[in-house]
Amino acid sequence: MYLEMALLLYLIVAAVTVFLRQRLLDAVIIYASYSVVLSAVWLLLLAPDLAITEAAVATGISGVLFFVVLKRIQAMDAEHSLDEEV
Amino acid sequence: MWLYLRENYYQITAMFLFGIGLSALLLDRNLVKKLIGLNICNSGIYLFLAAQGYIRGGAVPIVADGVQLYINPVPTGLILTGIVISVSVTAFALALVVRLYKRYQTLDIDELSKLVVKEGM
Amino acid sequence: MVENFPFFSIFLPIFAAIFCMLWHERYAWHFTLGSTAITLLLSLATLNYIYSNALSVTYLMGHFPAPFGNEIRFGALEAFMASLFSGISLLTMWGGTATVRCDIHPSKLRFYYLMENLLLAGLLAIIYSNDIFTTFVFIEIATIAACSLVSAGENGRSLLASFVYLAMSLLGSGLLLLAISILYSITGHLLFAGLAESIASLVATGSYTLPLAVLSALTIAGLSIKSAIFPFHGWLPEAYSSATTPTSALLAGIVTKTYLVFLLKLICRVFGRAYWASMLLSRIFLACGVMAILYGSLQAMRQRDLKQTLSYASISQIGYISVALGVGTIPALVAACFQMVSHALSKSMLFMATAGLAEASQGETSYKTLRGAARRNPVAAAAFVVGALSLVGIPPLPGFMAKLYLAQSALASPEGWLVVPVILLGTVLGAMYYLPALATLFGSDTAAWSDRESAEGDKSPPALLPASLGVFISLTVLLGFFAPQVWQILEQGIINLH
Amino acid sequence: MNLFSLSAWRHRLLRYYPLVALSLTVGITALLLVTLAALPPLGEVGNPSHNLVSLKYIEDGLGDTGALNIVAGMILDYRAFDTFGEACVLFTATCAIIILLRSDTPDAYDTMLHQMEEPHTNIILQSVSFLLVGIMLVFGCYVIANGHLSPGGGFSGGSILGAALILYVNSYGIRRASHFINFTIYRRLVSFSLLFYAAFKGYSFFMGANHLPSGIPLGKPGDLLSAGLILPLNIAVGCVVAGTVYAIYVLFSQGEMR
Repeated sequence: MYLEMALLLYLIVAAVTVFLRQRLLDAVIIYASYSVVLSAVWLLLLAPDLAITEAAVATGISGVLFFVVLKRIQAMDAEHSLDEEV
Repeated sequence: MWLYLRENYYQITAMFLFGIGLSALLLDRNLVKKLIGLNICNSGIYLFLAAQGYIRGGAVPIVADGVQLYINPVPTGLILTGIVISVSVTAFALALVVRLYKRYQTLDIDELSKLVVKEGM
Repeated sequence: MVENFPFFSIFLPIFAAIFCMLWHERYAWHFTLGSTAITLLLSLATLNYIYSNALSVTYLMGHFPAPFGNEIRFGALEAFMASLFSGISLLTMWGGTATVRCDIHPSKLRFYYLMENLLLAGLLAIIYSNDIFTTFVFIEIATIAACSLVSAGENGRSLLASFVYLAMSLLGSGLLLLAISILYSITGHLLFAGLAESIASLVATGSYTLPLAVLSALTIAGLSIKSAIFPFHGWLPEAYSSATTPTSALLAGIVTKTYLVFLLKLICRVFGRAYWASMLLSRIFLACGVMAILYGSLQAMRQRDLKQTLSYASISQIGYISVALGVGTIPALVAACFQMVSHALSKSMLFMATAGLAEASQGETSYKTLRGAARRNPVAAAAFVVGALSLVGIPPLPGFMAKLYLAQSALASPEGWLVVPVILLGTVLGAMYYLPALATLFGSDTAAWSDRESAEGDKSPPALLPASLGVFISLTVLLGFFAPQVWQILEQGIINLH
Repeated sequence: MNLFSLSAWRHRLLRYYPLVALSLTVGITALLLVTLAALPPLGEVGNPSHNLVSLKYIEDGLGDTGALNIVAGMILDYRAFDTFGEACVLFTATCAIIILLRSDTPDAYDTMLHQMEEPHTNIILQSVSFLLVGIMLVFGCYVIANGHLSPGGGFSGGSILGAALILYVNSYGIRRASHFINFTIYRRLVSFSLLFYAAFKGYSFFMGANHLPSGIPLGKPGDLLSAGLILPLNIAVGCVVAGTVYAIYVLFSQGEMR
């Protein structure tokens, strides 16, 4: 009972922190942790199909994609600073 | 009021997540934060749907002998579809964000709209 | 045998899309053309079979009957809308070949046609489906395909317009999904048949009144975001004016109408007309329609670009449809369908005519460069004139018939005092932004323009565009003359919709 | 979501936009919380959503579909049209990403990106992935194959396979990965599995609609090869998802799938 309360509280806290954090990398990391805790909540709701799908698909694909987009944006920044110097 | 809160804490969390995700989507100026807000908003809806399918004392919907009460399998099926949809839509939106950043070097939607209007002139 | 045709017409575009992905790029255009043409023939055959026997067929998708498995259901209205949408998709795709070939990167052309196939499949599945969650899934397909078509132009403006369009559409389908989950939690059904009876029993016993009101408000809000009804129309002008012209012809013609057909099915089949008329929502919907007519026309007058004018004009035309839906009686709903049909045809024709005119004046659609474009491309100018006159509401053309039917049905209902003056005002405002557009097209050629023309040589538009514009003109004129027959088809569709 | 054609009176509107949006969101959330009070409580057996529809899925699920996992039986047999739509959503999103990100004229920017991407021989990553990739592939196939017996299925198993491929690309570089999966192989894999999925699902829809027995044996519940069409469909969906995950990752990180 209190485990459920704790996990759900974490979900809300993570959602608000993602909204408040200025740095993108923090927001994306917190969103990935939000998604992992959500897949634990699906287990508490007796839906194992959802837990494995959320963990593999939601965290596995969209979480990784957010990181790749950030890496690509930093790569573009590096490429642009290269242009300015030349 | 207190009993109602103790009773349905899953649905209440779901509605709070929906509200937080919606406000992030509308208020935040960074495109990536908007998409994260959209994902949180969708997962709030799925949490509400899953809470509707949950039965106290029910078992996981895998047929096993000696089990009388299973939980409702329909919301689980709907949310499975929903999760894959929100992932594929987020991937497409991120592709748009990458192309926009490649062209305008900013993720802020106000600056983007100013740059687009200036480019149009 | 004919009852299987809608099932084929949903799966055929998907197969064509997969073949576009698989085979060489050259065949993508042929696969799309073939599959859309066959879908058109299938839909017309279904319409003929359904209308002559006046029935509404329920087709099981799988082995399990109504409340358990999926099913699609088609009556006269769905069959007519399906044939109209596949017809317009065929004409815009066939006519816009040249414009698309020069706007879009050649290696991406294959995926552009693939997206058009998937968009048509999604729209047909939304029209035919008899299950609320299946419609939600295919709404997502139509949304991604439409946003990808808008962003295929790959200039900065279309990318940002596509992102705004996608974000607002996802917000709309998020609200729709929330409404579906509340609906499921109080009724336990997902198919329209089960939903209708459980909602009727809930309304009769008066239980769950607040959730019912909230979920219908969420559904209406979600669908009006997606079909750009007044307060949520922000994405439409940018999306339509920045996309390639055949794409905006396709989107303006059929995508927004599909969500309104789905809303019509919800009103008639799930909520029931009596419950919908008693709700405060239909009054709000009517008010939004009135504001849309005025706001769209006023904004259209201020634009200096032809595609911007047409986009704002389609906001005001969608306003007419939501006014008719707001009134809610059977003649009003049939008038709404007729307005959808006439607007889909005329607006697609206007955008295709703009493509022709822009091609004759170096691809620019602003009023300055289009001055005197009528002489350079007479067929496109004729199509533009017919489309403009139809939407302004000149008697023999379908636009006038739509407004006439709307006025007649509104007079019979208590809101007549508000609707009829708004229609007249809308007609006047419509004239005030279409006539200047026509004036610039037929205006005098500026000297600078004519010699640039000779220097560049007369770039005659390829044969496909004038041919498709000719078909568009004949369809519009035919629709104007055969309006009573079309009215009977739609009326039979609406009556046996529930 | 501010409207961005910046005419004069729109500036005044934009200043109030955050206030309007925040009050709108707070209003909607408050309305929904009030609606929750009227909705059926959590976990009661008598809730309206636990009606004849869900009871039929639970009781006749094993008999009609032969799948022990009632949810897999429901999404791949009772409500198969939704899952077919879902596979099409995935296919649409991938093609939309290919339109946007696949740069076929590798201009200077992309070639520079490739040098940056080529992983210098990172011993730690390579040795870890040497162990992990095999196990992940086997686990992914297990999740797909047992979709109808235990939780899992095409989508989650496919994304586990995709994750294994991503780990391999990250540690051994795209040149070695493109030996066994490049754009042509990806295109054929996704197209053939989607064709297979559409053809078999279309067949069972067509048979069901015309009230003909589809003649697919359901097998003994609990066996690997039971539950009629569900296993081959799971495998097809697994291939689609694995290909899609790999393609999306490579298109995002390198913008080019050789």
